[in-house]
Amino acid sequence: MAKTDVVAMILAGGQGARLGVLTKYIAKPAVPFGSRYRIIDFPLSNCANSGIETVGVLSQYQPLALNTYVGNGHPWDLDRNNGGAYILPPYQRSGRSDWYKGTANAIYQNKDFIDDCEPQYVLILSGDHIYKMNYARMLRDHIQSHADATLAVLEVPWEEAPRFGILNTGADDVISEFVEKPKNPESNLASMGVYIFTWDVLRKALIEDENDPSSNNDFGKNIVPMLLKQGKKLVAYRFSGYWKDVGTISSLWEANMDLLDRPEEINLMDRSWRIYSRNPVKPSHYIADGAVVRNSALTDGCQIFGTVEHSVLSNSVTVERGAVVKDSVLMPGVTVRAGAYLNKCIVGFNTIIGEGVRAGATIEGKTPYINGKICSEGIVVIERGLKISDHAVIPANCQVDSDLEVDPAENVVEEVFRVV
Amino acid sequence: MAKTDVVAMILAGGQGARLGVLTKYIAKPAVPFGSRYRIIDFPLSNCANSGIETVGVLSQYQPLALNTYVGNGHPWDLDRNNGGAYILPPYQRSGRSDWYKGTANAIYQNKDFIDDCEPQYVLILSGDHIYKMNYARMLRDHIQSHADATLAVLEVPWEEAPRFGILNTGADDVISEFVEKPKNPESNLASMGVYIFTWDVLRKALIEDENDPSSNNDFGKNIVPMLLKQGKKLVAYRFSGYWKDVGTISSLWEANMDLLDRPEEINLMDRSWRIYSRNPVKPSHYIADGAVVRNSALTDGCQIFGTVEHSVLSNSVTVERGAVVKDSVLMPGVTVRAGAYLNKCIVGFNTIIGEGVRAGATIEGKTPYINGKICSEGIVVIERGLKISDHAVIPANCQVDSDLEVDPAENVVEEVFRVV
Amino acid sequence: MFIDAMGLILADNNKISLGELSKPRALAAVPFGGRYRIIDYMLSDMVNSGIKSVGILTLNKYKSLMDHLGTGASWDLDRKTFGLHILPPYVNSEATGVEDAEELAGILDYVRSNRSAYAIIANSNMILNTTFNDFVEKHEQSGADVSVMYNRDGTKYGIPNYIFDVDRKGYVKDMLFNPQKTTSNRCSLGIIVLRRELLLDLIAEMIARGERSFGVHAITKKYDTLRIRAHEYKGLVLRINNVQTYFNSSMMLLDDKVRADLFWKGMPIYTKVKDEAPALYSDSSTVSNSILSDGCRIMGSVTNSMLFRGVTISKNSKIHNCVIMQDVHVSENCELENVILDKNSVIRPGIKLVGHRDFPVVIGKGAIV
Amino acid sequence: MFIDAMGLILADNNKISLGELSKPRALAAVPFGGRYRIIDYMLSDMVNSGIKSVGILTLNKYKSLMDHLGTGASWDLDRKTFGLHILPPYVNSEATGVEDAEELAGILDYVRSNRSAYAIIANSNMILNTTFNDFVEKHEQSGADVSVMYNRDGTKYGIPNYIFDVDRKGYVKDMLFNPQKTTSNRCSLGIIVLRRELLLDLIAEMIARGERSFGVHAITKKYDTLRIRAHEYKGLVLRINNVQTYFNSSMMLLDDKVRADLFWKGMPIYTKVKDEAPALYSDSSTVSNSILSDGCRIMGSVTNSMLFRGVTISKNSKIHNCVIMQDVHVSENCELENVILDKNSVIRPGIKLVGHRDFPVVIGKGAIV
Repeated sequence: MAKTDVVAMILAGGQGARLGVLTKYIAKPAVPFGSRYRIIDFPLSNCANSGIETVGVLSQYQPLALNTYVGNGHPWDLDRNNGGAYILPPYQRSGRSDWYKGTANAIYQNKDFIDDCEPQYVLILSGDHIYKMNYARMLRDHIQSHADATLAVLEVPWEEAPRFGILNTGADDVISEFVEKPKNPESNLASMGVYIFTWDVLRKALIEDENDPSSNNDFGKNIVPMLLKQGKKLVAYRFSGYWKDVGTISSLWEANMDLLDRPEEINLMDRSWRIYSRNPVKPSHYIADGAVVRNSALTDGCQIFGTVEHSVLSNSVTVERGAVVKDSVLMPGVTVRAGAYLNKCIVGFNTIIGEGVRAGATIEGKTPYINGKICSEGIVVIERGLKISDHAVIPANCQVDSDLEVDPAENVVEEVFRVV
Repeated sequence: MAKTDVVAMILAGGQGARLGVLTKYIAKPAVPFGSRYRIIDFPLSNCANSGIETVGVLSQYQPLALNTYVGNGHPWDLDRNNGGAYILPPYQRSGRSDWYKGTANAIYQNKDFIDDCEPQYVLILSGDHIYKMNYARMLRDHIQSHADATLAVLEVPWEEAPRFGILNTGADDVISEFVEKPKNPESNLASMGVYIFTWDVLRKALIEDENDPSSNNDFGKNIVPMLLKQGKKLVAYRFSGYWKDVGTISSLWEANMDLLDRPEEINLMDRSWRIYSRNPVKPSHYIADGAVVRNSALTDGCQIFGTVEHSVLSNSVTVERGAVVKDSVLMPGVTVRAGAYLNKCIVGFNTIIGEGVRAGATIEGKTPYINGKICSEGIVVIERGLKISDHAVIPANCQVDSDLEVDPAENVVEEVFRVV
Repeated sequence: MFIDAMGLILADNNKISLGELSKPRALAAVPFGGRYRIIDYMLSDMVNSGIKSVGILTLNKYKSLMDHLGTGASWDLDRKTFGLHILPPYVNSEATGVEDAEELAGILDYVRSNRSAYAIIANSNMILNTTFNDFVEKHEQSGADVSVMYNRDGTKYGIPNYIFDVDRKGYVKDMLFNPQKTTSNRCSLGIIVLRRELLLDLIAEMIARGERSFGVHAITKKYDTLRIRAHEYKGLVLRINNVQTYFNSSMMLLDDKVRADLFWKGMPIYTKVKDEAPALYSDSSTVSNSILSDGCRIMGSVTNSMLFRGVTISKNSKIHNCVIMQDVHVSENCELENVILDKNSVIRPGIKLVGHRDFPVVIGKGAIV
Repeated sequence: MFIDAMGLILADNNKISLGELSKPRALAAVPFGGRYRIIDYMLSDMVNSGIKSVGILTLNKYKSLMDHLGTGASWDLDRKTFGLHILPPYVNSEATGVEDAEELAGILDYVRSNRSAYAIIANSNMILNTTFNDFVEKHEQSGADVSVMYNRDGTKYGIPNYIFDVDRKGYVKDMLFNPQKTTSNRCSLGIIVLRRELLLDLIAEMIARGERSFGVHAITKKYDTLRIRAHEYKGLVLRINNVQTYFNSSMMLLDDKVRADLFWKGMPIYTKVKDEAPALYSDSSTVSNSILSDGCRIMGSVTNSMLFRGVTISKNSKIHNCVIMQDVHVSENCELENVILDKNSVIRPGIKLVGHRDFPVVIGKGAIV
């Protein structure tokens, strides 16, 4: 590996349990988003566009899809001979082996990897945020302010501040305090989970944190407060622009809808800051005679014979004649059979919605699939690789999970396919 | 990932404890070999030359060096968009997580990866054998003989047969029995640890084996006997040519010496079957006025001012004036200071042999470093990243391990460096 | 299993002009079918056959082609050994030290440096999705010197065409170029296979005879000295012989069956990755029977048309029976019918352009109308 | 931090001939220093400066160069955006639709398509290991239009040379080409930096004036209208002006200090990976004060020499003061002194060749002696 000024580490290890069946077989960062993308395309493309060429992806939970998706790194120009993208799983050392405990522990376990790159700075990123950001500018500010750590922050509406990790700052945006979800926030600067550390400072902190058995080994909860306590200089870097944590079903749905309702905010059309993705190698999409497509995003391989309104369709989605898809997010390879009606549905890879199925926020009824923990605002989530029985009815706030044991009469899953 | 006829899986997970300090920080397949190579270059290059483009590398123990060495797969032309080289570590699934148990379990845990490639055949390889082999020919025979599995075999001298897994065969080399290290061998056909399986046969066998709690989950011990018992057709594929398991210090040393004594056997000069490796990016080597280099293999970045006889030097080795290196294997970046004398030594990455050090098979003496378990035939093994004190004496069969607690008077380790 | 063959694609063809469309670029680099360029089809066919070494023979005007092909990564041909090579016409100027290039010597060098058993040589005006495994296998079994692919299109797609007469055993006994009348409807697809060693001999002979041009039909015309087997291809083939067939072939892709044969047989057609955003349809869009690509922004009406990547159709504009290439901007209140708009052209507000189905209006690359 | 610049390397130079060595290839493609070709040094300097976009400007004879550079992967320049581009002389024939190529328009297109702030332009006859970060930074601070690198070699390495006179502030006030007498020993290294926008203006002006050649010194000669800052480089530079300087420079690499400056400063010189076996020395080998490369098989005696990859020296042969390029085979009982053997040449048994230190014998590529 080549010596480099800065190494980016993307935390992609968590299961993302709040995304329910969407992360049953794949890690959260590999979940499709915005028609053409996976969530991890955003931090990876930001790195590529910022000129950062050594990127470690810390994976642990179901890394196969992520591993094959990132692959040789080519789509993000990260197939470098020196550097590039590295998948970093937990491993065994002489005499011991550990799974990653918290975010800080994941970095701690890979400190040899970072040391090998001999960086001055380390950029810590989350694998589940949608935003475009020039990390090179943030790094420039970090260097100029002689900070030990720089935390990207976003001004959030005051009323939302209690939902975030809030940074209280003094002159020159120097951070005085970090408060996790404050009831009475003193500031509306929310941490975005994007950190630049001077590596030797972080290195020491990680070792100290690791030796503290009471620590959760978490950046927000442990590392940042520890550095503040030690009097290190932590500076806030103000970011303005679109940013969204897509850790829940409702935020994932909202972020998809934002592409349609406020396309200028994330601005995927901006050719000076492209979001790269692994290409599905499908032909251009086709819209048939009699089809209606409005207010929607479509990509390669889609074939639309029915009606698609205010929806985001990933590649190779087929909507048959007479089917209606509204306010929905359909992942790659989904087929909506003739006469089906979907409203506010998120449908996983390759699932077939049977003929005449009625599913979504506007559908009323009682079924064992209703899951208020995962779903809200009426959104229906359907697992990948299913055939939903023809004419099934799936009311608001359902999560269709093939592992849920349901009475045959109430079962809407006709078949479970293997999905590649 | 693309559909492919055959997927190769390289078992690179073991610690390789019999290589002692050489595998303290790196997995066995990443150990340097033959001046320009690492052990894993041989199976990877064989795959590339056989036209196999999807290769999974099953790593578990200290995978970092292996991970960064394999990297984007470019040196082996395995930086493919569809396929290429994949590092496959153990991982967590929804609700469970396991380290690899045996060789068969490692493949079992990655059956999703293999399924995604939709192969008809799976090639199972070891990460610690030195040989050149055209797997395409073996596959052709496997297909033509309608075998369920084909095992590559080597005719070994009868007296050595009790050291190997021996296959008893009938007509057309159909295997009737597999005997691990037989005292009275009925055959001299030794299994090389190179298997081709028809994937659906192996898939079933792996699941069955996994459900057997008494199994060691090992190919040789469990899978092959199980298939024989089930009456499957297993065929031996006779290989002739150089083949060596380099799992011990003495076999590693011997295999290196074979390159000098019998270069025509492995024939690294053969341009129709190149062994690829990751290039160190160093200048051509330099041999100074007054130096003596005989009967040796050298590569880029070496600088020789002293005497090198019957030795294998990896890149960037410096041998200072008056130093003598005989019958030795020096790994990348080793420096032998003026007046030092090495005989039958294997020296790890970047270690500095101090001035006037005397080490090796011809040196007599008693020290706590003597380690008959790891070393034999007088070979001395020295850990990577050490400075050996000037004028230290290291007698035959020593393993210099910086973690060994020794009396200061007997300590030969002056300093421990970090090695990238 | 994959075949042991190298590929050679002739990127240009002196006998074919697509007017404005082939003026700024080689024939092989002309955009076709939404996301693709003409060469993508043949190149993908070769890659899907397992061919790992493809040489592209160029005449001139090949900057577009170089830009499109790049390192070959999009076709997984960015390989250490072999992979994709563009053979410029002057390639051998240094091999011989002679300033006036002899193309054939360059091709000879390239073919000689390969190790494959067979060579497949193809023109680039045929659009089809196939693998050559069956073609090569049948050729191998037959013992013929050369096999050439044809179908039963006869002369109906106009000139240029090469019509084969075959004997009872299926060997070529006559080849007619643009015949007025013919008793055979066997029309060459411009794709041949032969042993690489034989190809070397043929090129060496051509050089010795002072010939300077190289091509598929320069080989098939040797039917009196070589045993040339005619191999019928029964799948879909679109022929690009001129602007009319280009336009018609584009329109044929709107047919479900044609698209199914060309794109959905499981063998992907690869092309350069552009990393465009998804296509965005506004509230005011009306689209029917059309192919559209990533990066399009549709605010108007699009019917019976083919839109390449990054096309903008503004409000109140109507597009009917059009082929609109990459990054074209159609302003508000335009009406376009039977028009081909080349890359980067701009249609200003309120413009109306109407061509005839058989004589589409062609607007050149980068034009502002 | 890395600099925001693109690179342009001129692969050839009408004013420099290395005789037999540059006959079959561009100057930039001439092997130099064991594993390398001349261009590897400048290309690595650029890559080590963080430049991610390099255009190679060629005259003709650039097949060797294309083969050497491949996809650019060896320099990590096989990138999706930018990376390595070979600009053939005819590159713009399609941009203008005119058959007779205008090189400058092609260069203009290429430079325009880039986004870097600065452009570094370099000839390829200088061998040095540096980064351009300091050069660009000083240029930025100075406010000059152009900065040019020089050292104090004066005219001692022969022609071609460009000698600068500078004013008290360090700006070029005169430039002499191959002067007989000079008051200055500031000799151009043929490396300049300027804002990309300024380069675009300069090229556009050259086109407007009907000029057809482009080069570093075509820009530095504009010292009366541009503020051209002279930047002294104090590290090691080897100049390849002719066969004699080529041979001397090769021999200089046997000096420990020269090697230390060129190869061991921490900035690697990249080259095409060849995947040769390690060098093997037999029982009968005697080697001293020599550079040898992978794939060599040494059974004879080698002194004061430079051996490239894959060279075989058979038993009882003696090599002294020689430069022996890739894959040369020296048979038994030969004696060679002050000889340069180009690639693939074969010396038959018992041959004796002795040149003079100042007039080495040169055996051309592939020759059998």
